[in-house]
Amino acid sequence: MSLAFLALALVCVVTASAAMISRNLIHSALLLVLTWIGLAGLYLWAGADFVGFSQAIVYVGGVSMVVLFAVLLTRRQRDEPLVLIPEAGVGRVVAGLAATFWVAALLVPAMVVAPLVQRAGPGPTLTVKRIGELLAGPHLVAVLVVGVILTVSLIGALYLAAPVTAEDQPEWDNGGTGRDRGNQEEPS
Amino acid sequence: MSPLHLCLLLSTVLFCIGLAAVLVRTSAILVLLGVELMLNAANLNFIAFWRYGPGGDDTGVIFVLFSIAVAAAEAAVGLALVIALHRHRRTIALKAANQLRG
Amino acid sequence: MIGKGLLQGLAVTARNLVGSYHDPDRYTTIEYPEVKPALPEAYRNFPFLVAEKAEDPLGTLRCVACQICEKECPPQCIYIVMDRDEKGKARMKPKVFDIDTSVCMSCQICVEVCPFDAIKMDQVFEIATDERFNALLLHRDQLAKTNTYFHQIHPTEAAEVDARLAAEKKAAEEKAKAAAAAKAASAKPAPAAPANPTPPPAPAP
Amino acid sequence: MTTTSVPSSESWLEVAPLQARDALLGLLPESLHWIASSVLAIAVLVGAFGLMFAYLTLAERKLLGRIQNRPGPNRTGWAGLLQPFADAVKALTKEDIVPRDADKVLHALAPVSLVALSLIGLAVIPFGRHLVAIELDAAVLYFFAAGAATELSIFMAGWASRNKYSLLAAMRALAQLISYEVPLLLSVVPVVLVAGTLSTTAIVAAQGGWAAGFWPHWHVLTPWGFSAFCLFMIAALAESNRSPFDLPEAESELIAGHLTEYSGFKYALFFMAEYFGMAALSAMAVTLFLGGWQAPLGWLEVLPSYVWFAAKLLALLAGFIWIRATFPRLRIDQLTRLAWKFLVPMALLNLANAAFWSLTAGWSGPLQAVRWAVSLAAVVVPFLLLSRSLFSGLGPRVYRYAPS
Amino acid sequence: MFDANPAASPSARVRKVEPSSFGFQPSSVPPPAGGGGDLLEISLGPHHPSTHGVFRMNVVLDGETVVRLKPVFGYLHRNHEKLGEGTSYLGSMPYTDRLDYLNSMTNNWAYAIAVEKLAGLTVPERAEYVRVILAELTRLLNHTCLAGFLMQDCGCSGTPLMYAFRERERILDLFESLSGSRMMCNYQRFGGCRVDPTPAWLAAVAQLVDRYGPFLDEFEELLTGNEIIMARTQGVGRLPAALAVNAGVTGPMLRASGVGHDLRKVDGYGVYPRLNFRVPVGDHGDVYDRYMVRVLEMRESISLLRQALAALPGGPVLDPKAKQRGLRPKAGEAYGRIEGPKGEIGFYLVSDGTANPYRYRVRPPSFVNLTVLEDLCLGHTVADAVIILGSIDIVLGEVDR
Repeated sequence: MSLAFLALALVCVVTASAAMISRNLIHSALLLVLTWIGLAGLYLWAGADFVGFSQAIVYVGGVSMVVLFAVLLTRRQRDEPLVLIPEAGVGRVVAGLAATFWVAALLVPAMVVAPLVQRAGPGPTLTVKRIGELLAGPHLVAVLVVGVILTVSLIGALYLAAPVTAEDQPEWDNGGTGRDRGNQEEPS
Repeated sequence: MSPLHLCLLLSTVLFCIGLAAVLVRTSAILVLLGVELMLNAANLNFIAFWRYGPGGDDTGVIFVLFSIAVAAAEAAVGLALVIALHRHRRTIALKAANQLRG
Repeated sequence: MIGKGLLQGLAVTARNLVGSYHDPDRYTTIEYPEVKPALPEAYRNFPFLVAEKAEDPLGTLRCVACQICEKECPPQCIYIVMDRDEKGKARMKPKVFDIDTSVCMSCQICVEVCPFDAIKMDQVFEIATDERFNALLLHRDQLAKTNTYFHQIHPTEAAEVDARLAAEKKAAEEKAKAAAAAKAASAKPAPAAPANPTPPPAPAP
Repeated sequence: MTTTSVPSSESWLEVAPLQARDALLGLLPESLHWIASSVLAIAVLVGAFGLMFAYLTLAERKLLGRIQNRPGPNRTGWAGLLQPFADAVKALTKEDIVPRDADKVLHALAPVSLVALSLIGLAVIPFGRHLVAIELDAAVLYFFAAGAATELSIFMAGWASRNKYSLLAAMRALAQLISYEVPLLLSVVPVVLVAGTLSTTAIVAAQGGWAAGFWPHWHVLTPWGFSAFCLFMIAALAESNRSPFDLPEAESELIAGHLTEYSGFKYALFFMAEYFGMAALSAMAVTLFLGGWQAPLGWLEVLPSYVWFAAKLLALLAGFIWIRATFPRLRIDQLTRLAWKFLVPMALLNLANAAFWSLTAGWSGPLQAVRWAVSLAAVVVPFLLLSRSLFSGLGPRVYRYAPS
Repeated sequence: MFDANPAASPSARVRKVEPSSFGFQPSSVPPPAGGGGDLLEISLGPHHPSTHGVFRMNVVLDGETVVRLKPVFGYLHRNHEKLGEGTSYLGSMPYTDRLDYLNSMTNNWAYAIAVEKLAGLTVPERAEYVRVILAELTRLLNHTCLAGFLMQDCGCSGTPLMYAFRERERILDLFESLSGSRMMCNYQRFGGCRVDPTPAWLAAVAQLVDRYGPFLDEFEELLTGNEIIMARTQGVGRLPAALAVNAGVTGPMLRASGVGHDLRKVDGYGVYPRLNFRVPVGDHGDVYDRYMVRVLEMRESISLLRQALAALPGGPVLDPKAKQRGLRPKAGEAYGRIEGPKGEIGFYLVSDGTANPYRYRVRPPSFVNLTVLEDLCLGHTVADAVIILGSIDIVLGEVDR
């Protein structure tokens, strides 16, 4: 196999596992960004330029920002040095890993046994014009649906994340969970 | 071990890392990152099959494009939920998000 | 049209950019060490003591150590000690005349209040020294400069001062001559009248 | 440099860089050729743009000085020519202070990644007829993928220096970058729509030729093209934190923004990244709108193509400096409102305008005038409406005098 | 982007936080009412690049908006008034240059008027006209400098400031060739001026005045119409007329809020009643109005200078009978004030017949105008607070004395 593929694969696996193990949320987010860059490299290696670059723009440009903003907004105190996370109990770790290995045990032999039709030689060439024609042609409906999904999710995310102002504060939710009063005047 | 098998193996490894993270970790954000990783592993499969498969058909690539777009939307909504959760419960540990009320 | 103000602003800066190459009004920098600034005649910096003759500046100082400038100087940066001969009689000359230029704010009040035009404002502004205290305390010998130097730096003012002094001297001489004539007249009818005291020495020429 | 064969018809000046490259590669064995050519391309790019960065800082200080009626640096070397090297030595010799509880890795990684990301965008820009580092099919997408990642570096800089103000400033810088990423990309889409391709060399080729002998086919000379060019430049100003939008380092607020905890060479790296980003965005603007290396007039083709590209690039950079000398700074809320309420709507309408333009390509004679009129109206009318709503309540005032 | 309609003005949106009393210790400040959210407390200055000299603002921010602002100054206090009691009347004159070190001529004139009132001295005609010429030149200089500094706070990288300083240098050259020093002129005396201006000097003033009109046109072309400046300054730091009058604000800042009070018209000191000029008044009282009122005042000063130069009579420039050195005014008190470029600058002197004043009090316009800083900044962002401070036009020499 080509050296490039092995290098990229190594990068992806190492950074992904480091991201998932790391205790500092910011470090894990940034390491995951490295994984996404590795994956974009893999797509370029496979010859799908357009996908590689769109992966770079969407994930490294956009999603990483959303993740980092989310991490910063959910810190408990203002200047918590390390965004530490309470460690999971041993039982949970063992159960999780067991389930994962069980799934892996299912997938890998299936993959090995499957009669895959291989095509040797250089991969298919993919031009932007070809993608354009496909998107505008048979997949036009899918493009519009994805557009709607994106808009809906954007508005939904905004509504969920925006701080709830006083007036639409439901009366029954004044439980003592130290709920942030938002901008409401403190009844002195 | 043909190149296709190697690609599938790599995506399986990534998928399992994501799954392990989802199952083990207690922070909501890390679970979302795990899910994100699993989605990326799936995309890698599509591209692998497009590259080494019988070929002549590019729907795999198109599917990956849509999958990236939807995954971005999903990440945005997921993290909005996490922020809303944080505002309610003052913490993003998954333990706190087990009641349906609130 | 919304962008109009912004475009006008750009036009002004462009005009200044081009103007700075040909219009002297739009290129006002003087590269100091190489090009000395043209100081106006009235420019004043630290004071100096006016001496009549160049060969013996300390001897022919106009200053009579009357200490008016020492009292009037707002930041009190002048220090004068009268020169007394062995019998203790004042010799109307400053033995010590120090100006602490680190305190002096060159406000020329001393020049204004000096009745003898003995202290004038200098135009030397490159007086930086590496040594903080003593070098900035100017003594009598560093302060004394000749009247001709005064003419060089403040020609009109020096001319006025000289004219006034000459007029005063002439007036003093006439008074002295008139007094002498009057004395002579009074001396003739009453030779026994006591000789009136010689007029007080004319103020330093 | 692309490995295409060298047509012999053009003037030898045009072909000189390629012949030099082939001569150099000739020294190496055949197997190393593709490595050597890419290394050579990288070396030339980094060298050329590094030198241009050095003299861009000098040009900026000299132009700014001349605009403010003063000479600008002229003490180091003849007329200040050695000033950039003096600055470099100063930056290198300055002590590099890293806050004690800063995140050492991220703190060092931020400036390096910023410079790297600003530079890799230059790989797809055609500097001359044959001078393009990589001939990519989706070149424009590659350029903006590299640009999008710079936000990460700024976040790292802000977060790693563990300082309340630099984190706040990093947040503001990110808000600005993200809200100007959208109009930047949207203003490029019309060009891709009309040129029909994402490849930069094809876009430049599409702008070749002259209508009626003197009117070049550049995109900027069409109504939608000029509007897209202005939107692109405004967004580019914001992306590279230049004058009306240089909020992060606004000295009147949080002192040096996310650069507060940097000193020495890392601080110089940030500036280098800013200038590279500015140069890369200007180079992309030249490629997309000003006809890349196309000569403005037919008989001017005698000058090699890369000279024309350099001339246009330097003109745009001079524009950056000119704007920095003239305009004050916008507030953070005005800045984001300008992006979302003015630039994004204008860019979307411009997209429709470009679609109309490309559909009516066939019109000729009187219809051509109608086409121009409609396209012009589609730019001017939204501009007036949007700017009026943007500027409600503001405007010059009339002053009265007290009754004496 | 720039909705400047008063209804939604920023201060309306902020939660009402009572302005702090002076016993305010920043670190121990309890979060204001309606707590919640994390308040960020930053201190702008004393060596912050945008404060005009050594001045510090303790700002408590809720997110972006200023919730509480306490000015802290006194870093440049030189005990000016106690010194005044120790030195003779003439000895204090050079110290008045150091009060508002941008406008030494008007400081001198205010002090001279106070002493003339105290000692009952008369001033010859020519001296009155020379004083008006110098005061109006100082007004030009001060307002040009202000415009330059204000635009520097708005973010222009130095261009308007350099143009302003280029013109200021020309005026300072005039002062230097007349009084001997650019900024520390020490030129006025009790009963007139120290040096009689020469015809050559007067010609130079006439030439400067003729060139100043075109410079102002170019300066306004660069700034007044600029949309970004309008966006940054219109509707920011709005000072209602009632608050201005109650706080004792004077000068262009008061006139920008709509109150047409100008001492040159009210007191009619010097020869101002004989010269006709208008007093520009703004209606909104925001930063843009303060800038525009000063620019219009500069145009009035140009016409005033022309009239004064034309009507300049001959005769002595100093009342010969007036004693400068040993001046001992009879016991009593006097308050002399003039319309300085920054507002009403006044000197209150109490004499007990000796050579030194018993009480020597300065009424500094910058200090009094500064008291409304917090009311102007509430509800604005830090960037606006910096601009509002710039528009009040303070000089720390005068604020701290």
